[in-house]
Amino acid sequence: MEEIKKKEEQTTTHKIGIYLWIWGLLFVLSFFSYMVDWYEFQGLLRWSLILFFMFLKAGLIMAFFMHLFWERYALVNVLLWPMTAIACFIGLMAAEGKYTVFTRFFYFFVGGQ
Amino acid sequence: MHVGIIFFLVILGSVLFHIFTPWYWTDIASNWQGMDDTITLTFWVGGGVFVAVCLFMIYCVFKFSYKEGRKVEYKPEDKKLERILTWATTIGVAALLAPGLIIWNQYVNVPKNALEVDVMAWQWGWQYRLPGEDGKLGTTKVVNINDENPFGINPDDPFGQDDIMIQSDVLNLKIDRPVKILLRSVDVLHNWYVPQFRSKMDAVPGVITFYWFEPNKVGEYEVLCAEYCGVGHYAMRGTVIVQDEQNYNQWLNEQETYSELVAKQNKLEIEKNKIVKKIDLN
Amino acid sequence: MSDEIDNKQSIQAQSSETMNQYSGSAAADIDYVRPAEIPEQDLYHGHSFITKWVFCQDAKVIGVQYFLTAVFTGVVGLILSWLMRLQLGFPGLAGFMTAEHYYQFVTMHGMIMVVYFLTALFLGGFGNYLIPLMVGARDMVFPYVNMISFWMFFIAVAVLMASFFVPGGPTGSGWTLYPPQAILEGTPGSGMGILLMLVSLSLFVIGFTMGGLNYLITILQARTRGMTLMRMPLTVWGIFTATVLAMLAFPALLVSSIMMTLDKVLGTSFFMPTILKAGEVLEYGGGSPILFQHLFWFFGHPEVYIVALPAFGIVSDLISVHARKNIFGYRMMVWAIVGIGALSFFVWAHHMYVSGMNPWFGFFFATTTLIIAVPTAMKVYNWIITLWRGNIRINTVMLWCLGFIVTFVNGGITGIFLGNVSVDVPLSDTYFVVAHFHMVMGIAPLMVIMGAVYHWFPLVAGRMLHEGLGKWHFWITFLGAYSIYFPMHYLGFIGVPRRYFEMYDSPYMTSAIGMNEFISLAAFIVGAAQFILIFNIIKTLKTGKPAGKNPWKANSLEWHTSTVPPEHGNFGDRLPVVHRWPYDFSVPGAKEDFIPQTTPPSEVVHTEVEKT
Amino acid sequence: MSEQKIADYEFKPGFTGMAKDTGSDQTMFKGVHWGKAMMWIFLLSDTFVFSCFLISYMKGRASTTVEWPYPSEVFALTVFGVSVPLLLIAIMTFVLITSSGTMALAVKYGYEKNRKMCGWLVLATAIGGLTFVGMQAFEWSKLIHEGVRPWENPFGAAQFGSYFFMITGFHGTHVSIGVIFLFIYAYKVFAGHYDTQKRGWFTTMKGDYVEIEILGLYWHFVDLVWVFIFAFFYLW
Ligand code: HEA
Ligand code: HEA
Ligand code: CUA
Ligand SMILES: [Cu+2]
Repeated sequence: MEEIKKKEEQTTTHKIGIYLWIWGLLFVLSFFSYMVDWYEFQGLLRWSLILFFMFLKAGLIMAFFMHLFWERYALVNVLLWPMTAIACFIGLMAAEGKYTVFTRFFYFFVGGQ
Repeated sequence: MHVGIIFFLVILGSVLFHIFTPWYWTDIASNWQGMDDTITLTFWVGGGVFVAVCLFMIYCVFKFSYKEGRKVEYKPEDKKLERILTWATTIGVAALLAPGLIIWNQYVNVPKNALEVDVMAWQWGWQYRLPGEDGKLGTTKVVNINDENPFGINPDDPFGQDDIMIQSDVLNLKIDRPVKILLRSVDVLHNWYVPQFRSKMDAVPGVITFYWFEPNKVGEYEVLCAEYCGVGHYAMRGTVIVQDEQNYNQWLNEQETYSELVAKQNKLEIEKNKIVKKIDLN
Repeated sequence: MSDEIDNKQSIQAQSSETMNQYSGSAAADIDYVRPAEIPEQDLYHGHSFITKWVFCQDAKVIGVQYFLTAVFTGVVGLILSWLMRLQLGFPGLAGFMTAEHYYQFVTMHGMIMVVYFLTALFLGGFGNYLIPLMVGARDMVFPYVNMISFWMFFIAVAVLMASFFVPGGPTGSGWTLYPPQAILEGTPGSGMGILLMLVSLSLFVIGFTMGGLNYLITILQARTRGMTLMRMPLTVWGIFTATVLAMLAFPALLVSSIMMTLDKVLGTSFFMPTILKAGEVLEYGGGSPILFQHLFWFFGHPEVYIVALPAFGIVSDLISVHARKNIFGYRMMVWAIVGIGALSFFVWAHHMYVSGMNPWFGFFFATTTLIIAVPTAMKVYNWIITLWRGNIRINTVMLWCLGFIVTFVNGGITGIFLGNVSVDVPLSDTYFVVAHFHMVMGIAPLMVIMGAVYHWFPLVAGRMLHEGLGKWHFWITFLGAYSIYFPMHYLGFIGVPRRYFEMYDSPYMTSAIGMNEFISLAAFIVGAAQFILIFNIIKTLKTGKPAGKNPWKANSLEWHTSTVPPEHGNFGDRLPVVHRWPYDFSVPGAKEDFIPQTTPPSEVVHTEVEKT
Repeated sequence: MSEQKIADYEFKPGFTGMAKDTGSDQTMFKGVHWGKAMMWIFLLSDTFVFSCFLISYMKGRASTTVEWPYPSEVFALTVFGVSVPLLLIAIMTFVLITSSGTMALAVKYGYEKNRKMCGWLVLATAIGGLTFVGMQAFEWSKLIHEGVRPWENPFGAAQFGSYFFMITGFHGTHVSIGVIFLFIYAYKVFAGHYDTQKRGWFTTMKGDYVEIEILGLYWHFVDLVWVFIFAFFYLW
């Protein structure tokens, strides 16, 4: 058979700067999300900020620390598409939770039709 | 050869069995005729496809069984045929789905004039509660349940006072009046199911579930528990009696309300205290 | 450990042809296949009995181990079903049968058959044996992990079986394990029984994850040269997709098991609302039983396809080989498998139409559920079109395939009844459902397993199973099983609920007594007929006709190994090179009616159709 | 995209590349080590585990009729007489992110075959992880001291305690397993197993710095999960 090439250096390394940047950004974002609590934002603003920082952080970790940004799309897609099932599950369970608490309040507390 | 014949007999037998079966659904006694109709429709479409597919297969077995040197078609794909089949199936499926969804829409939208019935399930039995004159059921809680308050009605809920309590597993219903069944359970899952009414829903502890139907045939029906609930599951039966207005009202008047029960109990209490006092005096 | 490592020998990569030969005139050479991009795999060869047969790292041995363990649990499940049928058909005949026992048997029967029998048999058994062979790998990519995977499964089975012997017996909560009843008194085995069940399931999940990673990476990253994804046999596609489903669905089972264990042991209230038992309020409150149902079915529905998809794949291969014709619409078949797999994560709550969940979900789930019928239908059409104008060998294997088509279509169509929300309302939790899933899961995949056993036994053991016995086995099983489950639908129509220990008094149920007796008799006969197979296997191992190489004249790689049965490392000293799909049967102009995947184009005389 | 080379295979970028990779023979993830592919798929499966936990938590929290405790207060620490909300959690987050950064650098130096740097960074990561576990233990004991139990909770809904202990416990287990492996791998790096391609304990595979990347994937995943737990448990 063909000679197996000695597996050459296939993976490139990246400049240290990019890691330090991301690292710094993660600290900053964590600080911001902590500030959301510190300043006691409430309601929609709080939740959207929390989610925003959360997804940003998660995205940075995945993309750069876990090198997903540099991986080939075949891998990226295999990893991300299944999340639609989770998204569907989340959406429906949120609706289910609301429905449950509605019936509970309605029949156990409010009552009278 | 004989292989094809046996398979053919199996299909033929299935069809004949379906036509001549003595086992089929009980006569319907509610407004859910639509469910039966959808089942019939599904039988026609689905059964037709089943028979067609199997007959085609049997034909192939007859026609193309092994012969040395037979010329075999080599055709990996036929885009057009596949497209036709996909669309035909999609249309068939959509035709089945549409009536199903329409009826489901009726199923989850309860008519305004429906009579609410509180069905309370426990291991292993049923009891029922009907709204009193105010037409409204009082709120309930499992923790309130005790001998004096068998339904766990919130004692301070004004709507609950005149609720009619039926501490037996026999429920009477008025003919042609929609009922909204409100199900609750004090322990595990149950399901209040009357085959003749076609409809069912689980009773889940911790929440209230509902469904509705309109009984339209006078008679006595058996209630089955249709959700596994422990060793007594198979024996958890009840009865529904559908009656005309007059008999129904008569039955209704014999039942006790919550406040009556409380009053009776208080009286008992007082009497008991008296006796106790007497004994004490002695 | 260290001397073991010294013993490890690596199979040397051969280089009879040099690389230059390829790269030089790549375009011109029609036999050209890219050079290998993955290095040769080092294999650990066992020497002692223990390393060769017990803690063995050869996927084929592991496959057989899985197979035998799964069949053992299957026989247990079968015996349990006999006991159940005895009670249902002839109540009171078995004196020891109480309601407690009955429910324990139902539960263990269901769980064993679905998880420990079918899942383990298809993925652990057939997966391990066939994947490396079919994709042209020397072994699974992580043989050691693979070995652990089997032993985890073995321990899981041991724990499960142990629950028969603990005080209170095994759990009797139904295989769906719904709380609150699963962990409350009033349900048999609500003490140790349910705990052992949950532990066993968790072990199963962990063990399966190890195996599943192996299957996936082997298929994705360790194929031989020339083996593209679209040249894999459908068997591999089926097992692959099922494994993906398992990797994504079992987490929900694991999570629900953990949460239920905590509810039971620590008294948390994940699934437990306020509960009144015997006049006393238990120390639970605020939980939601419906949450468990969602988690369970988020696992449970993909699970039923986990047992269906490998069957789809395998039956495609069997039909194609024995009809001597290429599988019709290969691409469509692959897309259908993948599509069914993907969709199966969006339909779970069709098991919960009448569970008291948010009623508006009904619309969503009915629609998604019925959509699944379309890709499934395409598969059915393609199977029968494959038969069309083929050259069908009516042997035992083909018989099982035909039986599969009949039972699967029947069961699938009753699935359409159930999927259509409002039709499910009267039928849910009745024997109609029981009939549906036995037809589509109990019988149809079982037919495929049997077909696969007759088909691949010559490969595993080197001898042909006896055809006559096989035909008897088939006809009794097929006709018997069909007459068990076809009439059973009508019990559901009259409204007989499932999980009823006794039907007695109700008028429309007494009319069913005759049918129940008939069904039970059929079940005894069908069960007993399985011993024909076991007898056949034993007899064949002793005196069977030697199979020789490739007795079915199949194309796929497993039949083109250096030895039959294949040895450790599968392909001798050279991995095969693949030049075509595995379905080149009866190619016009070709000398024989099959062209193995390894035959290079230059060796095929003129063919009209060039298909990869 | 990393510039890789595979004999006679042309890498294409983006979705065209994906189609080509998928349709090619031998491997679908071109140039991805078996172990790394396996870790990715495992993490995908593990994501589903944590998702199911968090979804259950969402459903449980949404449907309880009892007041949910205000995490900001429950998790406050009193330093010098001032009650600082979420202080401990903030420090834990800080520690975990720090260890994530060191891990990322360890992977980088691993690929550069810089044995010393790689080893020290893995060790630093391990110590960071250990600190995190220690602080979590402290947090648990504090809550238990205040009367929070899996089955009850003095501040409100009982489910709070159940979900809290279960989810942080499961995450903590992941961290602890990670820490054990980090120590082992630190030893292996220092001992030069990856330079000499020494075979692993349980496998027949040759040692390779890619194992550091695989471990790194796991460790970053643990960090990733913490991001979600932090958002949903402590801030929400
Ligand atoms: C291998 C296992 C398997 C498979 C493949 C299926 C396939 C299907 N199942 Fe089944 N099912 C189970 C195993 C399986 N099921 C089990 C175990 C249970 C019970 C669990 C329990 O409660 O204990 C269950 C229960 C169950 C329910 C819940 C019933 C209830 O409890 O109330 C429903 C409801 O939607 C359902 C639907 C379907 C549908 C729509 C399909 C479809 O995928 C079927 C698609 C196939 C076809 C449709 C046939 C081929 C198509 C054609 C020939 C084309 C023409 C057809 C038309 C135009 C209609 N199943
Ligand atoms: C794959 C799944 C599977 C299989 C094969 C079977 C097989 C059988 N099942 Fe079962 N069954 C379930 C899955 C299965 N079942 C499930 C999930 C439930 C629901 C449980 C619950 O409600 O909780 C159930 C419930 C159930 C009930 C309902 C009980 C009730 O609701 O009260 C009944 C009643 O008749 C029944 C009967 C039978 C019978 C008679 C057989 C068999 O006798 C049919 C014939 C048997 C075979 C054809 C052979 C089996 C194979 C082997 C022994 C291995 C040999 C193989 C080799 C050597 C290769 N089953
Ligand atoms: Cu109550 Cu079953
Ligand atoms: Cu399903």
